[in-house]
This record gives sequence, structure tokens and C-alpha cells, in this order.
Amino acid sequence: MTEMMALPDAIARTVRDGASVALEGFTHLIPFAAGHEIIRQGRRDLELIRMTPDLLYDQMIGMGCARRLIFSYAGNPGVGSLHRFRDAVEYGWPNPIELEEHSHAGMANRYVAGASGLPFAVLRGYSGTDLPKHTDTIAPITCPFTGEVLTAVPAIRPDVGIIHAQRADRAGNVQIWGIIGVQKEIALASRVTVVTVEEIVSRLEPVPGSIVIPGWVITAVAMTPGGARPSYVHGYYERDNTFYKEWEAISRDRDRFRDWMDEHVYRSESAS
Amino acid sequence: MTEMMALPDAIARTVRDGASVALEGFTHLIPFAAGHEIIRQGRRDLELIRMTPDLLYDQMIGMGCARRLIFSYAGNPGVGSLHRFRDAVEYGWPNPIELEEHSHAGMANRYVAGASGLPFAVLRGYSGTDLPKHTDTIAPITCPFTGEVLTAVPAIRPDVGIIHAQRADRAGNVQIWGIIGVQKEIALASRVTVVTVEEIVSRLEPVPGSIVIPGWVITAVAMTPGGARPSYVHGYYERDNTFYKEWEAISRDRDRFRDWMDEHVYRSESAS
Amino acid sequence: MARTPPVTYTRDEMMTVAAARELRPGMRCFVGVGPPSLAANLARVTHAPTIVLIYESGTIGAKPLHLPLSIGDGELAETADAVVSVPEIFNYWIQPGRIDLGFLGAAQIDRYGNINTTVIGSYDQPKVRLPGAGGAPEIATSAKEVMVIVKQSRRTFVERLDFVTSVRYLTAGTAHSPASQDGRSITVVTDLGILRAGLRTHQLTATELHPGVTLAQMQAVTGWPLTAADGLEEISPPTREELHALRHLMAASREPA
Amino acid sequence: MARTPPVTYTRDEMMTVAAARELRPGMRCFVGVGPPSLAANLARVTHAPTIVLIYESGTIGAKPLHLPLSIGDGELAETADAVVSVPEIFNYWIQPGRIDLGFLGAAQIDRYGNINTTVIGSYDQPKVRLPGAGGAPEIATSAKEVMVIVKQSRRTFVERLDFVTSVRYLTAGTAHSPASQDGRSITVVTDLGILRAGLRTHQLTATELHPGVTLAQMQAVTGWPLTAADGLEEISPPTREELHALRHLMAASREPA
Repeated sequence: MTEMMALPDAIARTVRDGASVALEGFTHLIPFAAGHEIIRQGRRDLELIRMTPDLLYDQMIGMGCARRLIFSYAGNPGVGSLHRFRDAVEYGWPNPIELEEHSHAGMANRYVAGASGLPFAVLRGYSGTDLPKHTDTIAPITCPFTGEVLTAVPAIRPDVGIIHAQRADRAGNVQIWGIIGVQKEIALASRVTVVTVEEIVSRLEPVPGSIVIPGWVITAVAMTPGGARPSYVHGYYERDNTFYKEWEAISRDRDRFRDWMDEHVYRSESAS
Repeated sequence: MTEMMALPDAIARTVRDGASVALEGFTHLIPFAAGHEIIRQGRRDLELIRMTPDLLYDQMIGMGCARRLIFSYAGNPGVGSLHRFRDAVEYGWPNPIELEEHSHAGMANRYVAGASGLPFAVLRGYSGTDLPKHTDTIAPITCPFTGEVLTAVPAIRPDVGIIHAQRADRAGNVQIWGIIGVQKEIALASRVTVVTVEEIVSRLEPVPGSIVIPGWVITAVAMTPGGARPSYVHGYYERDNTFYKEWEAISRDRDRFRDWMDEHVYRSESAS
Repeated sequence: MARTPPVTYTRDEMMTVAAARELRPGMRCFVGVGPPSLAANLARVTHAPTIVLIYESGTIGAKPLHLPLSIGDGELAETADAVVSVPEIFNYWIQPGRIDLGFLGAAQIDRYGNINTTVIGSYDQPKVRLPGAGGAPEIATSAKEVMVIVKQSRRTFVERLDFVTSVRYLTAGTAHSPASQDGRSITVVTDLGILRAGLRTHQLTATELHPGVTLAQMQAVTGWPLTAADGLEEISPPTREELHALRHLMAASREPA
Repeated sequence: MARTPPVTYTRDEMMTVAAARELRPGMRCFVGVGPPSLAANLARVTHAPTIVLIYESGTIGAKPLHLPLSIGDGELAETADAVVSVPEIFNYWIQPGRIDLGFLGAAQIDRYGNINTTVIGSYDQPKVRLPGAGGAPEIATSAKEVMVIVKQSRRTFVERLDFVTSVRYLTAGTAHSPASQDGRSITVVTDLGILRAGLRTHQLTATELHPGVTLAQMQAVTGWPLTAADGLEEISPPTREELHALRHLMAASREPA
């Protein structure tokens, strides 16, 4: 059952050093505030899981939170590289990180398997690519009816899944609309689920296209207005595209990056 | 791309003797009018596919349309038996039918595999039951990562999938709300998809909980007001529970059943 | 509504009330139509208002005012916290074991809580063709608790099932085994009392009797040598409140089940 | 808007216009951000208004007024015919081959249309770590046609990929083969012209050149021995209407890509 708590409490109670943690949100509803709280609490050796690491994981990797990364696309969408991710992979700074690399279809299906209580998922994927040579969580599987060989990927069941959503009611039921991404799958695949929300309301009025995740599969709800900035929340605020472009320059340089984190994450309790 | 046509044309052009046909709608939106049109057109030797055969398949089986039935629950919900189904299975009247019997979870996953372009689906299912002894479309499958043995079922890809929906726009985009069941899965799993709708509108205004199936995966849309009666259409009309109960007596007797069909299906172009 | 308190009750009413009492607040219950829906909604309007009703039609947290005749009744969707597709209800909600208690129906039940709803007689030449499996096989193995509400008779409580439609306790060595079966129980509420398995043994044992019913009566309509638990108890009769709520529910139903 | 017709155009504009012309009305196009989104939306506002834009964020039939910087831009959801989850977009829409044309990006491309977006150098000690696969491996094998829009250089058009991120034509004997690959094409639109494979051969061949470009110029920036198709054609320059629509789209973008 859901407990309502402040974000620092929610993170302190759920995210331990060495945990596998998925902060999801497919370009929409990226839980920046929760990630920043993990950085502030100094968590280390995390296995970070996310289809599109985006600026948030660039920041977490750059601050040394990550030991390992499971992902499918590590770029700054429409802009270019994630320089902190590249620095860790290419130069081991601030520490080397291990990569477990998939395609989007593979990652999405790994979440589906996790949410479904299955050990693996089946897809037509990775055909002819070099990915299976480097990623040992890709295996062939044969259809018992047709003999066709397809691809299996194992379920992902993060220790902690963290998502941002528009709002929750007082019972902890969570409502999401716009691009829904893999929010439900992560909420259901994770052993513990934390949801940050823009607001808590007494009743979740239906919104076209909205889904509701029942509170009884959610561990903690933390009211965190602006918790997805500089990403966006459909119906609340827009994506800060200017910042996404500025990140290119901020993140290129190790010192400038650290100064920025100092100023915007450490000295402030609110997300940039 | 969708073509708008009258229901008799839609059925005449798509449903051939011997075809595999799924008329779906999980208790909601059961496409009775389309099924009655198949009966009137005298189709034979069909492989009928449906999770819950319900009264509609009782009628189609009783009128001799079916050679084979793929299903998971053949009852009159809350009332009792489907007597025409029982008569065919127990006494071969009007003709014997072959059964391919699954669980709901298995059927739903077979549709998902069909919609996904996969030859099979994986579930935790049928454990310890006698179903695999009688149904050869249930097979064990081993997780390549954990070694756990689970169950595989083959995809269902009907020759024709038929569903009823609230409404479509003029481009053939179809909108459904309320209990959505397996409507989308059947629309996507079938080689040819026919949708009957209550109305055709110029614009699909969003409704809470509604889904839209794009017109470009639908073969034909036939405006058929009342096309789900005596089942119901959320937002349009309620389930005729009285008729569901009356069916118990109508269907028990072969002559009474035939008289009823004569009067309500053959002499009338509109569904009972 | 009756002004004078009810003084008598039927065996059916006792059965429904006894079943409802088993449900605890906050429990996630997988519910079919008929007696399960009646018992679960009775619990919801009496001692367990926070119970979460889940129907296989995809409605999660439904709060119907009228009892549905069909599990796809429109009111279930209108009052639900969430409506999901049928594949999702089975894959995301039932299969991973998120259901605390699943109701199953039974045409035949054996001492291990295995159930037949498929055929009486042989599969290929059935004497009676029953509806089949529906959601039962996966509910039976995935729910934390299972409840069956069924009138007791030798025709139903059998030594040997004609067909195994669902299995609660998988025999050792069965490959299709879910993660763990420890502490999993099955409760069978009948018109005579309650039978339970899973606490110390995987065999159904009489644990409670309805007022005025004897163990011998129950044994007489059970097709296997039924034993009683230590401290076999008598169930307390329905309270005025329970009966009142139950009859109100029945009366308010569009179509009494 | 300019009153006088444009008289000059850039090579980037020619590239985008040439790509847009390849798109036919009603085509279901899987679109990423940047040049593909620009070309697809140009086609949509010019000769192919019924084109269906599908983004991997789950938006089907999006009709954005502004070009999205991110594929998850809110306007995509607001203007879409349907918004579905990310698992659904891959499983129900891409995997079964419902996409007529999929756009792919490329850091390296070889003569068979295989693409690298993963690393330059070795995987374990990369010289440049690129973003990785994203949706590409499954788009590459499932879409009926594939288009790559990329500036031509020897760094990009290579003899041998450092890493195979996606494959258009699976070699015979590869077990993971989709149903059929007959008639599947790949079109590479560059700043110099167009290369195509799949009509008679699975090797990219120069089929069109932009105005004023020679085959020798194109060969000079291609890392394999590039041949020309019989009847190598010169592409007609952008029309006034095309340039006008393209520049309007760029100007109307919140954030030009």
C-alpha cells in the first residue's frame, strides 16, 4: 500500500548503495528531482536502468553514482552526445561503468516480462547485429510449434522503480496522460516503486488518454511539483529544450559540469 | 485502408466457407449483427474463435455454421449452459464440432502473439491440468536464462476478425471505450478486420478511457446501430439481461431454437 | 427495507455471509459473477470497504451498486479505478501473483481443491459438457488464497475428478511450478460449513460448521473420507446487519444472480 | 513569408526535399527526430497530406505544427490519432511489419545498408562512444522500406563497420530471419544524391545525383567502389513550393532541429 512521504524520505528508505534502480519516463515525465535526490544522498555502485539515459543519467553517472548501466539509447535527443556517459565509457571518469546494451524493443519487452512475472520475453530482434556478441542477456529461442528461431531477453525487475506522474489521489492511485511510455511496466516490474507527482488531488478526474496505476502496487508517493524539469509534464509544463541544448556545453567539461551540479543540485533542494 | 460498406457486403466480401473467423468482444460489444449476417449468408465449415462463445456462437453453432471451435469458456454468463453448443458437442447436432480448448489467459496471449507478429506466446498457465492432454496447441518452453519451464501457446491469426465498436470517423478510425477486452488484439491479429459501429462521426471526440484503432489496419467499417444487441455498448445501450435469461429456454429445444432464429434472424435484417 | 429485524435466514444466505466474513479490508479479490460477486460486494458494503474487486473483464477496483449478471457489465467499468485490456489483466495483474484471493467455481472438487468445470464423463464423449476453464487454471496457481463457494453434495465433492480443469497444489516434480506454494490456502465455503486446506496439510478438512449442522451431515455429502480439524467450530449466524446488507444488495441488483 | 520566390537553396535543403519526395500519400512512416522528422513533415504539408507519422514514443498519426526536438514532444501526443505505450508501439505496430517506411540514422553505413550507431573503434575500448541502437535493429528488419538521410563522407560511407548496430539484409543462413525479404529496399538520401539497394541487388548503387553533382564527386566520398545504376538521373531542384514549405516548417519550429 502506498505511503505518502517527502521525496528525501522516499529515496532514503528505498535506494541503497549497490541497488538496481530504474528511473523511467520515455522522454516525457523523466524523474529528475528523484535522481537529484539520489545524487545528494551520495548513493554509489548503482545498477542504473533506463531505455534512454538522457541528461538525468548523464548527471548521475558524472557524479559517480553508477557502477553499471542497462540501456538502449544514450544520446541527448536532437542535440548529440551525453558527454558524462561518454567520459565514463571512454576514459573511466569518474569511474568506469559496465554496460549492458539492448535495443528499445528488447528493453521494452524486458520490462513487460518483469511486469508480467515471467522470466523472459520473446521478440524478433537483434537480427544480424553485433549486440549479442557483447550482451549476454540476448539468447535464441525456438518456437515449439513452427521451429522458427526468435530472440529471448530476460525480465528486468529493478530493486527500485521510480517514475514521475501528473497526479495522485490521497489513496495513492496515480494518473498519467500524454506519452505513457513504460511508466506502468516499470511500476509493476519493480520490487519497490516510488512515484513523484505534480500534485495530490482528492479525486482523479478522467482525462482523455489517461491511465491509472492503482495505489496498492505503489510503495511511496512523493509530491514533487516540477519534479520532471527540464523534461516535461503533459498538461503542466513544457520541455526546456534550451536547457537540453545548453547541457551540451555544460557537460563537455568535467569542471564546468561539477560546478553546475554544485550550484543546481547540491546547493538547492529543487531540481534545476 | 478502410472501406465503408453495408454489413451484408462486408460479410459477403470477407467471410468464406471454411474460414477461421473470430467475432470478439469480451462480454461487451459482442458483434451479434455481424454473426447473424454470417448465418443468413449460410456460411459453413467455419473455424469459430472466441474466448467466450456466448449466445452468438450458440446461435451460429446451432445453425450449422461451425466445423470447429477455439474457445476458453462456453457458458451463458450468470445463467448456465449454452445448449446449442452442448447439443453439438454431446449429440453432434446439427453437426459435430471439433474443440480446441484453452484458458482465458492462453487465448488472450494467443491473440497478443497474433497482433505482435510472433508465432507464439509464453505464460505461466495450464499447470497440472488435463488441458494439455486434449489440446495440442499447448507446449512446454524453457527459459534460456533461468531454465524454468513455462507454457507456450501458438499465435492466433484469424482469416477474418470481426468486432463491434462505439463509433468510427470517416477515415475509418475506430473508437472504443468501457471494457476494451481484446478488441485491439483481434483487429491487429486478423488478416482481414471488419468493424461494425453504432455511428460514424466527423470527429472522434476523446472519451475517458477510450482507445482508437487507426483506420489503416481495418479492412471494412459497417455502420450497424444496435449491432451488439442483446449484448451492450457502453454509452449507447445496456445489456439485455432478460433476453440472456430467456435464451436458456429458447435454446434448450431444437425446434424452438430454429423457430426463434427463423423469426428473429432470417425474417429480419436487424439483430434480435 | 424491512423495519423489523430479520429473524430467519436461508442456508444460501448463511453461505454467502460466511464467505464474505473471510474477506479482509484491503484484500485484492479476483471475482466472478454469481456467489463470489455477491459475497465480495457484501464484504465491501459491510466490514471491508477497502476491498479491491478485480474482474477478468479488466476492471480493477470496481464498486458496483448493483450486482452484475455478467462480469462485463458496464457498471463495473464506470465505477472502477482502472479499466485495462483482457491480456493486461491476465499478464500484468493475475500472473505475477498480485491477487490476494481468487474465487473459483466448481462442478466437481476433490480433496486437494482440484476443480473440474470442463466435462462430466469422458472428454471426447461427455455426458455433460460444462463451460470449460475460463480464467481458473491461472487463478488457481497464482492467487495467494483461493475460495470456492459451492453447495455440498456427493455429485460435487468427489473422490476423483472427471477432468482436471484447475489445480491448487501442484504435485512435486511438476515442471510448471510457480515460485512458491508455501502457506497457500484454499477455503471452500458450502451450505453446510467451511472446509480448508493448506495450513498444515494440502487436504481439505472441515474447520467450521453452520449453526445446527453436524460433521456427520457434512461427511454424508462428501465423496471422500472427510475429517474434521481439531477444534471444529460452529459459525455464528448472520447478524442483522449482515442479512440486511445482503438482502439490500440482492434487491438492488438489476438482475439478482 | 517571402514574397519573392527563392532562387537559391542549400545542399541540406536539396537533401531534405529529395527525401520528402520519396514519401507517398498514405504511407506509414516511422520517424525519428532531426532530418527524418523534417522530411516526413515536409511531405505531409506538401504532396502527401495523408502520410501517417509514427514515433517510437507511441504516437500514431501525429500531425505536429512545430518540428519536435525530442521524439517525446508533447505536441506529438496532442495531435496523434492514437497514443500507445512504448511496448505496444514496438510489439503491435513495428514488429509485425505494419510500417511502410522506417527512417534510420547512421554514423557509419556500408554498401549493404548495414548501419553503425554504437561505437567508433572497438566496443570495449571505443574511440568514440555513440548513442547505441535505440529502435533501429527492429525497424531495419521489419519496415517494408528503409530510408537513411545522411551527409556523404568517407568517414560515414565505409568499407567495414566498426560495429553492426542494424542490418537491412540478413545473410542467408541467419536463423533470426523474418518471413520474407523479397522486394525490400533501402534508400540513402545524401547531400550529393540518392543511393538505392534492393531492387535488383542488395548493394547500394548511385541512382540519382543532385543538380551539378557528378558521379565522381560522390565516388570520392564513398569508402567502397561505388557504381552507378543504368540511367543515372539528375534530381530536379527544389520547387518554389517545396522550398517555401520547408523554410516555413523550419521557422515555425520552436527549436529548429
